[in-house]
Amino acid sequence: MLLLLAITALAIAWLRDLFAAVMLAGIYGLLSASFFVSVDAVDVAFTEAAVGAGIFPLLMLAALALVGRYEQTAYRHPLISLLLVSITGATLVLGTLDMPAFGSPDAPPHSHVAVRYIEESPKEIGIPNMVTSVLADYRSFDTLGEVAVIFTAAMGVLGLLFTGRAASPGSATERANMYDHRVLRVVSKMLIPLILLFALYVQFHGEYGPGGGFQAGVIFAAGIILYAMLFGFGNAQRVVRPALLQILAACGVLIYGSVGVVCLLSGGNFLDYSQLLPDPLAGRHLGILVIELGVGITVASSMILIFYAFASATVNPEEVA
Amino acid sequence: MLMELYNYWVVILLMMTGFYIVIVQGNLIKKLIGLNLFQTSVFIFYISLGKVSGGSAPIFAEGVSSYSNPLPHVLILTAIVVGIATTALALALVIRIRNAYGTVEEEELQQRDLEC
Amino acid sequence: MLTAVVVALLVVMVMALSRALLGPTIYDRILAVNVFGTKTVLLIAVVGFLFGRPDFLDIALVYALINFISVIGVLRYFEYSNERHQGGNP
Amino acid sequence: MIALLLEGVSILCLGTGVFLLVSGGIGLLRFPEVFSRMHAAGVTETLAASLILLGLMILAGWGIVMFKLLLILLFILITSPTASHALAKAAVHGGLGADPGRNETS
Repeated sequence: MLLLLAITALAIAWLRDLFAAVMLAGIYGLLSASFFVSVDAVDVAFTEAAVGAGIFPLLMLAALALVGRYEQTAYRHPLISLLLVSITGATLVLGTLDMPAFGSPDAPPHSHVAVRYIEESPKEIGIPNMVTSVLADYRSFDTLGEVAVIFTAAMGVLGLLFTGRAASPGSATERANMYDHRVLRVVSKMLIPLILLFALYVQFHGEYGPGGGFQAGVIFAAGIILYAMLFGFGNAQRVVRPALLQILAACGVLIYGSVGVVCLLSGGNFLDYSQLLPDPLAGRHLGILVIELGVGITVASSMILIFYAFASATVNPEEVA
Repeated sequence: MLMELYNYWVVILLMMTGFYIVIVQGNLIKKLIGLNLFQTSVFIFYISLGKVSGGSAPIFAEGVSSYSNPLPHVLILTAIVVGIATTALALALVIRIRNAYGTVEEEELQQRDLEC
Repeated sequence: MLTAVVVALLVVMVMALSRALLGPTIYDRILAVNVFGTKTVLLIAVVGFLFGRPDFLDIALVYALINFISVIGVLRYFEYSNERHQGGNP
Repeated sequence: MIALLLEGVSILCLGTGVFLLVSGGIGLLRFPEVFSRMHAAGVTETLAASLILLGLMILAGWGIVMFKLLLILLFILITSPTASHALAKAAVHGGLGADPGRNETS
């Protein structure tokens, strides 16, 4: 599995056609997610499935459509770089000689805080998925930071690219749709509600199985993006308005933060959910549910906004400059 | 010995490939792909650290006594989504550069800067 | 038996990967990615059974969806760029 | 008795699925041009995936797992032919004619 990953990576370095490199990057995402499953990281595999194999190639392609497909210049100083890279690599390999063997149960990472997470969290938080309890409760302040970063990045992309004008029905992207996609459209009409429903399932099932706000947000966004690709971004923007999305993206962060403030007001620490309800365990449940909802809303609307921004730059390239 | 550290070595190979792409290639998009490879290799490294042999996925279940370490999973899960958001930002910057300079090759960009 | 299935899947994944590397035309590469995606769905489903934790199936489900979306996305990109190069005449 | 029979059926399904899978893979690798490769991969893929999932379903028995497998099966049955169709159509429009005597285009 890992060997395949290595081959793919080398091939990406080798190829000059950027489009092929992007396709291989998609395969690379699929492979690394399979690897994550085989070493028990189900939640991570879930995220990598949606992001590495789905969103990342789409974003890259959207950029390629604007920038052009082939590299032009020759490699600069390939030999010196190769030497530098080999030296760094050799140093790192020397470093691994002191590392604990792969999978050994008494390695340092497993002996500090992780033991407590594994042994106590099913009792303390009352939910079976330890990843969710660490993400949304023990390390919730950290997660708030991550959500803020995603929000900021989406706003940055909007500031750089978004022209605010929806594609008018006569523009290039819309015309491409006349190209008779009946089969695709009918099938997608069946699939899109299922995708959105599945995203909601992932959102609210995250406490019991793999899933949670991050994954659900990305899947939801993928559903909307599929609609936009087949029915035109102009139509999609009439259904899901960019202005609404901007408000929603901010609201997600706001929900997350205000849960923390409510906890403060009711006498606990910031994001200490046990204060939310008289029964601490039920309070923790409620807190996790609400902040996961906040995360989901922010991630979904940020991703859709980013795609709208790229699409609007594709439709009216001259307005961006 | 070989099998025990094999994972880490592949991670280093991936990381160095990404690094090489970032150094050698002049095309900004290709550089971003290389950066992404580098990033993924770090993800794989963390997840490899979290594996416990004989352990199962860290979702509490009846009859399972040993779990893999959930902490790296949490860190990487958020890192993946943040990574794609920042990649999007970088791509947006590349597109703006393309609109301003008409190229995304680093050498040509430097020439344009010198001409000004 | 399940181990045999996993091995066969890995072999086919290698084949698809080499097709993606060789693939003279773009469509070969897209096809290889598509095949690769389906194989990954199957692989994850089977591995879930092999580890005795069939709740992994959610991931396989996501894959089946995302794979479709990315193939469609790639094809749309192609139509768009073809159209632009040929002066908007499909 | 019934359990044994079910196991036999499941192994049969998995075995046929694996055979189809590998033959599709070989076809993908060995056939001379895009459309025949598409044919090899697209046709075997659907049946092989259905058979393997069916085998797993029989292994799993009644319950949520079987339902999820059924859902995956349905998705693959819908999306895989659609993706193949879209791909073939794009290839035809993209200038690769579908005539059978055509040689490799690079």
